[in-house]
Amino acid sequence: MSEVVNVRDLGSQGMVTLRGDMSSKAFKAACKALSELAIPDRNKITEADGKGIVWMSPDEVLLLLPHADAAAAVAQFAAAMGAEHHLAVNVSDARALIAVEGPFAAEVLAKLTPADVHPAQFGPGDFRRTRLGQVAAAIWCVAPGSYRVICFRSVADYTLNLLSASAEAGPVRHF
Amino acid sequence: MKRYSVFAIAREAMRQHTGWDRAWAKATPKKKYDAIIVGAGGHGLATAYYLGKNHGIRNVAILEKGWLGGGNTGRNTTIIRSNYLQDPSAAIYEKARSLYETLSQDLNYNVMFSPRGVMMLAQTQHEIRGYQRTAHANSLQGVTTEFIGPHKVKELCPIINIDGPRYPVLGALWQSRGGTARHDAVAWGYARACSDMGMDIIQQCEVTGVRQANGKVVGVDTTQGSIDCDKLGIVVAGHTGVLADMAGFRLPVESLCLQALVSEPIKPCMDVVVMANTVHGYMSQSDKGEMVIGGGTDGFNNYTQRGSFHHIEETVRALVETFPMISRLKMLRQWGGIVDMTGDRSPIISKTPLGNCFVNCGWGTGGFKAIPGSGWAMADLMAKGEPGPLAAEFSMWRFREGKFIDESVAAGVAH
Amino acid sequence: MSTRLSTAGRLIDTAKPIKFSFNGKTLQGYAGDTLASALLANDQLLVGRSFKYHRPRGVVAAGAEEPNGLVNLGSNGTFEPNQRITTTELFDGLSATSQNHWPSLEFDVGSINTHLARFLPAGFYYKMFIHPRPLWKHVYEPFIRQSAGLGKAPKDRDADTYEHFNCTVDVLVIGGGIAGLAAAAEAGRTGARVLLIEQTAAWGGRAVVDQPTIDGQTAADWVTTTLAGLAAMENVDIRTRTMGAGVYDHGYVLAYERLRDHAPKASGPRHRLWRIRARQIVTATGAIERPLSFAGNDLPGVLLASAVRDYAVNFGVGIGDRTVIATNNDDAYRTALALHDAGLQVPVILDARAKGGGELADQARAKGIRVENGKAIASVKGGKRVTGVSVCLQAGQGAVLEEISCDCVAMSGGWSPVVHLWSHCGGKLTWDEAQAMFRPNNDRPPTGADGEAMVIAAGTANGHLYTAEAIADGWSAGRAAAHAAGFTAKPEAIPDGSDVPELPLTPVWMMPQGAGYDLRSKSWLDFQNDVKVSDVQLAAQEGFESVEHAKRYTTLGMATDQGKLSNINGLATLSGALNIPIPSVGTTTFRPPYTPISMGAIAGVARDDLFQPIRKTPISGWHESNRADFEPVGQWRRPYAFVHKGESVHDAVKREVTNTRTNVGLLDASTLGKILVKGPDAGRFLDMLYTNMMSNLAVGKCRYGLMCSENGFLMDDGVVARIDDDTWLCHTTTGGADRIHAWMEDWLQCEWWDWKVYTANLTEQFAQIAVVGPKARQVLEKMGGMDVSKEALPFMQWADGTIGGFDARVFRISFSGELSYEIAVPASQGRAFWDALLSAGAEFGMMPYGTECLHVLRAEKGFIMIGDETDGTVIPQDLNLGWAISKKKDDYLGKRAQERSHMADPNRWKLVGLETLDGSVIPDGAYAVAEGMNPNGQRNTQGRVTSTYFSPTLGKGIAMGLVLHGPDRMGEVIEMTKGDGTYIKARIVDQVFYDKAGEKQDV
Amino acid sequence: MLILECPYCGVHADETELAPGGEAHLKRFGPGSDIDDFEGYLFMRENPKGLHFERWRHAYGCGKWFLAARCTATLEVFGTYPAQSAEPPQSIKDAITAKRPGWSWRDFA
Repeated sequence: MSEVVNVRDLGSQGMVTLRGDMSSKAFKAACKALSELAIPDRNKITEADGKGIVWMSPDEVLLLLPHADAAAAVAQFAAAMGAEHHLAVNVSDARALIAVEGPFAAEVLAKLTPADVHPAQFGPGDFRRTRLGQVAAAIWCVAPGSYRVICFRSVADYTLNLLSASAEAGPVRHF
Repeated sequence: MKRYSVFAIAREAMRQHTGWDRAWAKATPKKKYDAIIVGAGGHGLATAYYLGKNHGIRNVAILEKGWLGGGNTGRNTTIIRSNYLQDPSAAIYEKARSLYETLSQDLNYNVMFSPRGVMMLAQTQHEIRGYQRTAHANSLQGVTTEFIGPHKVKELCPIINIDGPRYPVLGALWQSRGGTARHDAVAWGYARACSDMGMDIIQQCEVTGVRQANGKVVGVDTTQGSIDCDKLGIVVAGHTGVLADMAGFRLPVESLCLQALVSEPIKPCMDVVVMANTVHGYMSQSDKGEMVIGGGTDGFNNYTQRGSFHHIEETVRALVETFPMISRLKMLRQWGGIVDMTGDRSPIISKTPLGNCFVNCGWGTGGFKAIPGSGWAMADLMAKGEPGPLAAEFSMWRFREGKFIDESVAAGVAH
Repeated sequence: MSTRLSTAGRLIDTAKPIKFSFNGKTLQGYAGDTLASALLANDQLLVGRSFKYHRPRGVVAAGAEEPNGLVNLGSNGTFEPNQRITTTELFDGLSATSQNHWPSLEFDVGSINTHLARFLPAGFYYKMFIHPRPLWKHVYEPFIRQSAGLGKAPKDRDADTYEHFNCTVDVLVIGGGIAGLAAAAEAGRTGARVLLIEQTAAWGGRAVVDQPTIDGQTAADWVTTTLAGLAAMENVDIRTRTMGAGVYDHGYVLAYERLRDHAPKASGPRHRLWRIRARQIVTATGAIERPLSFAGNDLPGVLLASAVRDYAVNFGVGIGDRTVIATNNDDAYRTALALHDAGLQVPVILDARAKGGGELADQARAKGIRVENGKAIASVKGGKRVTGVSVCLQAGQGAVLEEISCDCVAMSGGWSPVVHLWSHCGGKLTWDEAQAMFRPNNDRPPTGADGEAMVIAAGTANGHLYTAEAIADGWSAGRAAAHAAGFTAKPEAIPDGSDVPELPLTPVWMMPQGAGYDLRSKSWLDFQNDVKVSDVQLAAQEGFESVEHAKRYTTLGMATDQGKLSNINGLATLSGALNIPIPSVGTTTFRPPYTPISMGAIAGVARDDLFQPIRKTPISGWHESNRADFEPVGQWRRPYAFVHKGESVHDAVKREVTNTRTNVGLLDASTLGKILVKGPDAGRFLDMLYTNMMSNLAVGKCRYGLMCSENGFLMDDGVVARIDDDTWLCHTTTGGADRIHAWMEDWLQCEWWDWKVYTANLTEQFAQIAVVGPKARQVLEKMGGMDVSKEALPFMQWADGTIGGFDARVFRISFSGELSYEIAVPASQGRAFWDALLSAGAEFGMMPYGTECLHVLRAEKGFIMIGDETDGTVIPQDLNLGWAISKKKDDYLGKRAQERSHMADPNRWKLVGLETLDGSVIPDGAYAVAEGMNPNGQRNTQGRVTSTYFSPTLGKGIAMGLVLHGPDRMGEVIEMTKGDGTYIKARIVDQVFYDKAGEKQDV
Repeated sequence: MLILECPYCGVHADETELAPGGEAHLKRFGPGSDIDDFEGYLFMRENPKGLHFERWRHAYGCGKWFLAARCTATLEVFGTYPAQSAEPPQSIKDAITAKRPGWSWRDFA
């Protein structure tokens, strides 16, 4: 079968949860300083050279960066925010990052999430927190046919197996 | 009224069944009744029946906005058990179960009570302890149950998968005299008996208002006119909130949609009722051969009798895991009913802020199994004006005192 | 006889013969056959037995409405009962057996019931089997169950797989007939996302059988052209073998795609359950022909007129050589013409209408077919198949005018639109007097989230039986749906269909009109459940007047076809018996699914290992490879004990306890909840959350805390550590982590939203390992790193540092009473740290221990466990935890509730220790009995055990329990239930059994 | 199967991505409060057959709590709004009035 969707664990990935008043100068500046990136609109992700910022909720972004840099980033953000109310924590080890890639990758996700991931609706840069099967997950589109999934580490095996089973079952040919 | 028997059938067969009269008489409202029961479901009809049978109060009308037995009585999974943890629950459910034992004879109507046995699976250490606790409690409550091991479970229910990879069956709480009954027959049997006592069952008669004078109920307004009464019993399950509103008081009750489904009929393969609370599913096989499956309740207020499909999905998923053989059976029909849930998920059989107005509600997912006991206790309350021992603990005011009757503590959930 | 005609069928490929077997007999069909058409081609008319009387049953329909043709299909892992043969596509090696008979289909002992029929009227079982009582359970019921039930129960695990698919579309069109195709094409043109699904394997519905002209082409050609057009549209997806199963609220639709039922050898899932969110739904689900109610209408060889036509045209199968046609409308004449063209005889068309048919009737006469107006079937002759009919006047009582021999009867009582999907979610119906049918009331459609219409019925499903109307209706439905979903396009020409004009039908609910009881009691309404006209009339006579009552009393429409053929005839019969108009009788509720769908498909991939998520700690791998005996805790699997070779689980627990008390033990505590709470108002927030004071906890220190619900009940506990000035780390129970985090967010977002507090659930960020036992410090010192001495890190304090090179946060807390360090390291290093501890600990006899050892250790020490000492009805005061309830605070969650009379009641049971006089272990769940009975005749109680274990340390049974006035009754002996009706004596003692002074944990 | 729009992230969330949280706009009564008030706060519910205001959490999403105005008899949704609202915003009230003139719910109308 030529059509194959590849599901793999991308291994260690630095992730830092940043909470605060996202409209504040300090917050924006701190994010910029850490990632060279602007805070994305809601349900979006901005990525560039190995770093990324994800809009998680009105008062929370997730910073993506090399695993080794996470701890330092936490300290740097805290310093930058000073007295301003905020929260910065390293959650790199609390989560797993999975790649879903191939011609019908979107359909593999659609077998498991109620979110509308039709390529016409969910394209590069689009991000969605949702449900895959019975677990919480965050998904985004890197490029057509290439998606990323973040889930909690404790259910990484379940999520991998679930995605793999859905991939092995083949395309639906709906999208 | 003609008695039902095999001889009556034979006699009628010879004359083309022209001799059967109405199961219950057609009735139009009288000006006044000693007691009016709102709601001709199982609980309402049973209340009327025991008002007549136990207390000699027969000038009674049962008002039904739709058709008798057309609510939850006709849309449940017909499970009968009394293996409850708390004393008040065990008392009323065991009263009901024991009345079911002879109900066909009492009503001269075969309600097909089938004491095939009910088992509640223990699939975690916590559930084992919970059900053992229930077994100990039952032994003091006069409820015959025992905690059995996985092999006895398999022996009683061969189609069960006792060593599933996720939740192996570690044991079960077994009530051998629990079982099922034909739900419609319960309503029809009570209705026939009530009618036989001269009570009026008035269908298609919706209550639109509750009339009161100096703190006491004096009658109701209905779509068939105003009717006076000395006493009023509100027994309308999911619609209790609506009636209470008319009567001018509030109840700690919320209405949710509970779902169920049946498979296509197959030859007998399961002779017990199995409830698996860890994975949330329960199943039995009807006399028709359908696998009768209970689903979950929506978490939001709903009066549509249409539940959300994901509950069906979760239940079927759990049961395919517990009974792998059902995977190739087909779901024939799914439906929903509106159940009324209280703050502690236990019922209310109580006086109300309105004099001579009594309420029986909050049975949640456990209504059918309680029908005879509930009717017995409610009739007692309405006749005497004060709750008897069966109803005493089920007051609508218990919540404000924190005096809960919480069954969820026994690892089990009520069904 | 029933045989394959020389005129090949539309759908079959005679070049591709297919072998299959029925009741062990090997037969041949062709590619494109259904199992039904293939059996009929082999003269296998008799296909099953009815539910109640075990009457011989033959195929009556050609589609999803078939009530009789149900078989056991396949074997072992692919066995499936109740497969409908009219919707089962033939495949090579198909093996089927008929159902509900013993010993054989031809000779069935159960058919004795048919001779007892007069003793088994509707509801007979409610009236008999009442006495004597025991016989019901042991004799009558088993007999009834055995004789009911149709197909065999599967035995084996399902060998196939299933999957789900979610999608969102603008317009979902259900039904691939000409109306559905027109709807999809028109909606597609607007650019809307369109999904068109058809339950069968072929497009075109009935039009391609009767071949009217559409846009100047034959219907078949129009369908081909239209499909090509749809296939070319990027925004349109079309699928056969996909049934619209149910319509739910807010545009949610279930569709059931049968991927491999027709090709079992192919790979991939067998069924796919589609969960569709549609902005608009078009139900173009067609119509179903109604049977006529005449005596013997249930005999094999009596079929719907349209079915007879389908088998002839689609499959080249003639059901009989001589077919008598009985009708009340013009459409059935098409069957006569089709049979005549196929070279089969039609001795007579019995048209119940006094004036008879129109143009089609003339065509029939022109071909020399005898047409009798105002005539009816008095009764059908035959046993296991039709041998003839006796003819009478429709207007009369059935006096026989003549007998006509035939081997097939084609009946048509008119058509009923398929309104199921329209009705599932609240769409209302209206009675169409002229066409004698319920059709959708377009003024009362199902409404969606916005309160606007979300379903549009189209074509024959909307009551438009003429081609021209149906296709135009489909076209405008597609256009309207797209528009409602926000899409429009310049209109193009409406497809133009042409029809032969027809005369109106005359409703015929009983044939003949004045049929007596003997005929009525042989006129079937529900073929599968054996419900006859006389049964419904009896129900009415006995007062079962609502359609729901009549249905339930007679079981009409409760068979596997859910009344697709019987419902309308049934309620017409009821309305006749009650002498009220049909619309006032009303219909029963339509419930999903349209036709039954497999449980496997509903479960989807969630089976075996994928049934539910299993949460794993970073150390789970080690547990699995080291003989851990697991127990499920929520979605986690925690080691209950590590069982060495030759040990029982009980031995293992004893060893683990003793070793931890004497040497050192190791516990994977990673599942414990770890929630970070930070902000200027964090202290104030925690003071509301916990019964204790947390705001005054010093940085670097730990404090045990309790959380109550607003009802006052104890719901979680754990150690809180003050990290810095505005940051606290709250430990929760394993089960509590997510619940408590959500609980915190609830209060922060919905009640105290002006408080400056952020929370983060860090449970999975860390692996947390407890090093427990007298030699714990030695192990850590050997590993080297931070100072873990009593001076540097006293009891109930924490510190950051490194241990053996690992970044670690160390808590000096103890749930065992021993010297204990709970060490958190980043999850990614958890396994390495665990291994390092094990090797460092080897010389000190370090052994890992499981949850049961943990329980015993804490019980020996008298520590409570949420879920054991608490059950949702216990308040901290019950557990003598008053010391953990701050007196300084004027509020915390649960405080008001605890002021209520029952909560403050001095007679609440309170926690104490319990030990049996003989050292044995009190059984789990035991109650303490008190004197006398309560008013309900239940034995009074005065307490219960909450935790009970064998203590290896003390060499005897120990327990904790809640006892009436317990703390004031030290030394008193009470009786506990053993569960077998006897009692065991237990003494009330201090709940702390080990190291009462608490010295060991503080060294 | 409900769909509700999360007012925070704008996602039209499927019911299975949401967690229901019961009746909205409850006033908390703490220590010393009148027993009737406390009982009302914890147990007494409007439970109307018709317009209702309720709490939902976008659990499989941004994690925020929000409020919804929904009809329990038809499941029609009139609108959703942030949990940090003492009462429904005027826009929601107007939307309800348009569909259910003369509506009232507790003190709102």
